[in-house]
Amino acid sequence: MSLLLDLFTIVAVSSGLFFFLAGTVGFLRFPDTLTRLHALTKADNLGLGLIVLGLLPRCPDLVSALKLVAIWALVQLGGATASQLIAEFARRGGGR
Amino acid sequence: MSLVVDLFMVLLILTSAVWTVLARDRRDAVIAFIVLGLQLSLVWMRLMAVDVALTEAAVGGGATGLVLLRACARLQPVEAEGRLPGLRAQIAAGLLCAGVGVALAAVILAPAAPAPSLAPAVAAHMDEVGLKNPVTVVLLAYRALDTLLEKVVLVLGLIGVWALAPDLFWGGRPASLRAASPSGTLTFLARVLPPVGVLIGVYLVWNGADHPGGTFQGGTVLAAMWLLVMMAGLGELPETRALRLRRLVAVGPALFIAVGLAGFWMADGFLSYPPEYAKPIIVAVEVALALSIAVILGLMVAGPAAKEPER
Amino acid sequence: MMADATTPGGGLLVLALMLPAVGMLAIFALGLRHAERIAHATLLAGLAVALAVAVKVGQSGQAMTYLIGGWRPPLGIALQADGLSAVLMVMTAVILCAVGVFARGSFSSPRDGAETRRPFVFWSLFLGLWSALNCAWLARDLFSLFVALELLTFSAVPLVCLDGSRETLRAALRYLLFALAGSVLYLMGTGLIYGAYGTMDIATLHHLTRADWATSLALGLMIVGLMAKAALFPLHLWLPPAHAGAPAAASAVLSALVVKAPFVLILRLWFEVAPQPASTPAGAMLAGLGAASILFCSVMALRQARLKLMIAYSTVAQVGYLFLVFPLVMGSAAVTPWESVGWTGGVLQLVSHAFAKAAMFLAAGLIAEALGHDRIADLGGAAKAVPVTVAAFALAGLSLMGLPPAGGFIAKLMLLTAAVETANWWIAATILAGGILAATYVFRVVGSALAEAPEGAGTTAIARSRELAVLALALIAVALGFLPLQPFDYLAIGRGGMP
Amino acid sequence: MTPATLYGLCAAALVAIGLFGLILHPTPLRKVISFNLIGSGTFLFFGIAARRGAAAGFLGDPVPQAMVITGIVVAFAATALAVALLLRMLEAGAPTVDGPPEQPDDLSP
Repeated sequence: MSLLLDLFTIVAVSSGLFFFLAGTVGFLRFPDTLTRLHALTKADNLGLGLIVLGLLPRCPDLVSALKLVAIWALVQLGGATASQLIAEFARRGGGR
Repeated sequence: MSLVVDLFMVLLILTSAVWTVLARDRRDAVIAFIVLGLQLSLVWMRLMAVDVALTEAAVGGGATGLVLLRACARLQPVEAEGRLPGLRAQIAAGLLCAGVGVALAAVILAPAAPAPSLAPAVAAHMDEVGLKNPVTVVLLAYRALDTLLEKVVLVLGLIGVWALAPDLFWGGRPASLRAASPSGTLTFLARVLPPVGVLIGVYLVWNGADHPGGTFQGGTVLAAMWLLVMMAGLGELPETRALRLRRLVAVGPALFIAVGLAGFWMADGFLSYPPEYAKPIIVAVEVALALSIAVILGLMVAGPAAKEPER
Repeated sequence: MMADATTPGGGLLVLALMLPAVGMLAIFALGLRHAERIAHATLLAGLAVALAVAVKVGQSGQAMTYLIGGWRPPLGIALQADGLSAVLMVMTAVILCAVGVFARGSFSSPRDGAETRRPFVFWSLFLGLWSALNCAWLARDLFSLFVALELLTFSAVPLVCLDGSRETLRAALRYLLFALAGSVLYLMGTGLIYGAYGTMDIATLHHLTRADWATSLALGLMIVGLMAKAALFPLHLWLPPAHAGAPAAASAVLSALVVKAPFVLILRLWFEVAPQPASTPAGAMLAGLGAASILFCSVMALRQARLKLMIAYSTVAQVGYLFLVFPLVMGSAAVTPWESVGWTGGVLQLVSHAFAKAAMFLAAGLIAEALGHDRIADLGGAAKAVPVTVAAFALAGLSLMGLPPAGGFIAKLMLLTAAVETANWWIAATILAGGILAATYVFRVVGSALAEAPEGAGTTAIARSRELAVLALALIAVALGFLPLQPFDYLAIGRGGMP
Repeated sequence: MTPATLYGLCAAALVAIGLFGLILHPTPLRKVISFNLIGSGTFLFFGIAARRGAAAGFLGDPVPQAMVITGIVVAFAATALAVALLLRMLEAGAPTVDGPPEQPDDLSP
């Protein structure tokens, strides 16, 4: 059982890291603001989600599990809003 | 293995630092500085100083970054970017700074053995205070005087910022924080986030007695929520002459001093706490301080009065 | 002396620190018309506390100690008033009281009850400054002293640009940048000290410090940072515009008191923290920079057209004298530094300059108010318009030149004696040259003020109480000259345990 | 080499880089940012001392950690004051008649 959980954690966290990596590469390589944002937010939200998912079975109690989920939800909210704002700014012709 | 991660971290930090200094555009420099602040808070985690990591992220990167970004926005149309002076001056200054850096590095490489520490002394007296977070014990018991005086520094700093208002505007509202064209997204965030943020801020203060967290970290989160509401245009900053605002600023330091002086009668003297009530007293002081810090940080970001007071 | 336990009456030290802070908070929270009244009540109470501390220290012949929260250093923080601190506290309280009387004219709240910017900012920062100074005199912990320096910076800088003109804002910004650079260097030094010795307590460090180069680097960083704050040549550039731009009441406090705090800290680092005997070349270097301050800035003072700028340059020159003490004390044959003539002379120079310079700046402020300008060349008629003020200026000038019977005379004579005793001839020559230069720039002003008023120049009447406050400061500066010409036992109180 | 030593060297480099900016940058805002860099390096020195002083069951000496928290807050207040000051200076407009000649933003001595 614990071996299975360990395996689950390893797989989930590694794939989370992969998405972070992909998002970063996209951020660096994509040509304009909107596509960069796309790369960042999509990959990071998924990446963080997978890492949180992978860590959940390791939580000692329910409260810390809830905290982890809350962190994920907050980052979702923050990331989504920030990228919306940046996109609006970019569309209005600001930035470089 | 872990040292490789640290080495990578150091490289990232030095890149941000060099970029902060050398960037042509001042906004690039500020963004590099904010990135540096976040990287440094990771370093503080690596150094096992969670309280400092939280403070660095909230105050060092967050609040300072916000002040600098606002400055950029207001400087952009007015002031030209400065250029670094010529190569010869750069080389001379570079040599001087490198010398200082090498001397400091040499001190780091030859540490005192065994490393001196007050940790055992801190641990020996923790029971007398009754809290479990050693950093909070140092801040509010052993070195409470520093913490108290630093609150006075914050109030003086706020007076200093306010003092820059033109005479005509004294007592009026600071310049509006509202974004030039408030977007629906920001308004949405400003409606959804503050309840959560306030909860987190209160949690950080409450938790600070026994676990990492405390007045600054919590107070900064509260300030951030306040500022967010202002930026989205959901509220206006109060007039700087408003007595309610003034009292919110003063309540933390005033309560701290009052508790300190009460120690003359109730305990062993200034800033000592009666052992059986130490924890509730300290938590009460922390709550008041967090409130004051939140208001002071928000007002410092907002700047001096920029409108005539309303009649 | 180790701070082992709180001594009787030690609570007074806490009051000295906290009273002004409470007054500042009260002004902030109550607002409206109360600012001036709260400040004056605080001034009276604070003066009483300072005098009580000085009397108690004198009576017991021992330093007063207070352990904050009952925590013993190195874990906790100790406040301690030795002879030197007690003298500095009384000096601060007396000068601030005189400035408080003076400032009633310029920073009164209007009668209609609305709060206005200048009185509010002036009185609240004035009290903040007092807390900061008392903290600098009393704290015995390197990090608490850092906080004291920051308190000082935050209260002093906004006072510089109280009138809001672009030049004073520029001066204030430059002052702030210098002060912050100084603070961060000081803090870096304390960080290295903690890394090496695991404590910030000065009395504990006194027995621990080793003569290795890491300690030297730490102390060097701290002293360079403090030099920038004390405006020692060549880090003095910020001072003249800042002190000249501030309103007279603020200039007096800045020049008389604020620049002295970093110097006193250097004194403590040098004699109480640094491994003894301290390095001779470093002492000679500090004295060399002091001598450069004296000569260069006295000449600069001579060349100024505006009275307040001249006085500000004179401050840099007079602070330079303080830095002469390091080689004089180290080379002396006295058993301990505190028993040497050089040490007493240095402290006396600090105190007498504080009174004289406060009097001079306030006098300059009154002259400017009476005549409507402060151009030295056009001061004619000042002696008729404000005779008491011009007399006070001249008396204070006596002290700066080092002419008998003023306090500055005794101070400079002691420094001169110590220089001859330790065969530092170049220091003796500098002291004499500085005196001649000071005489020249003071007489230039007095001569101009005694001249006839130009045709049609109007004058504004000045309240007599303000003139008398200035005169009182100048008279104290002179009266210090009647102290006995020998190492002064009071200043050595509390140093029993020091080698 | 321990992580603490490595980050100590990093702190020394941060101080050097910040000092370079503080000395050379002509505009006040960049000087303020550089001051913050030096400050960050300085705080790290305290952090190194804390980490090396781990004892009595603590992973770091809490005393210097508490000092850093105080220091960070003071540095923020200093930054806010400096920024308010430089913005006000730019708004204050032209200098008065007998002021010194205009030098737009040069504060270096």
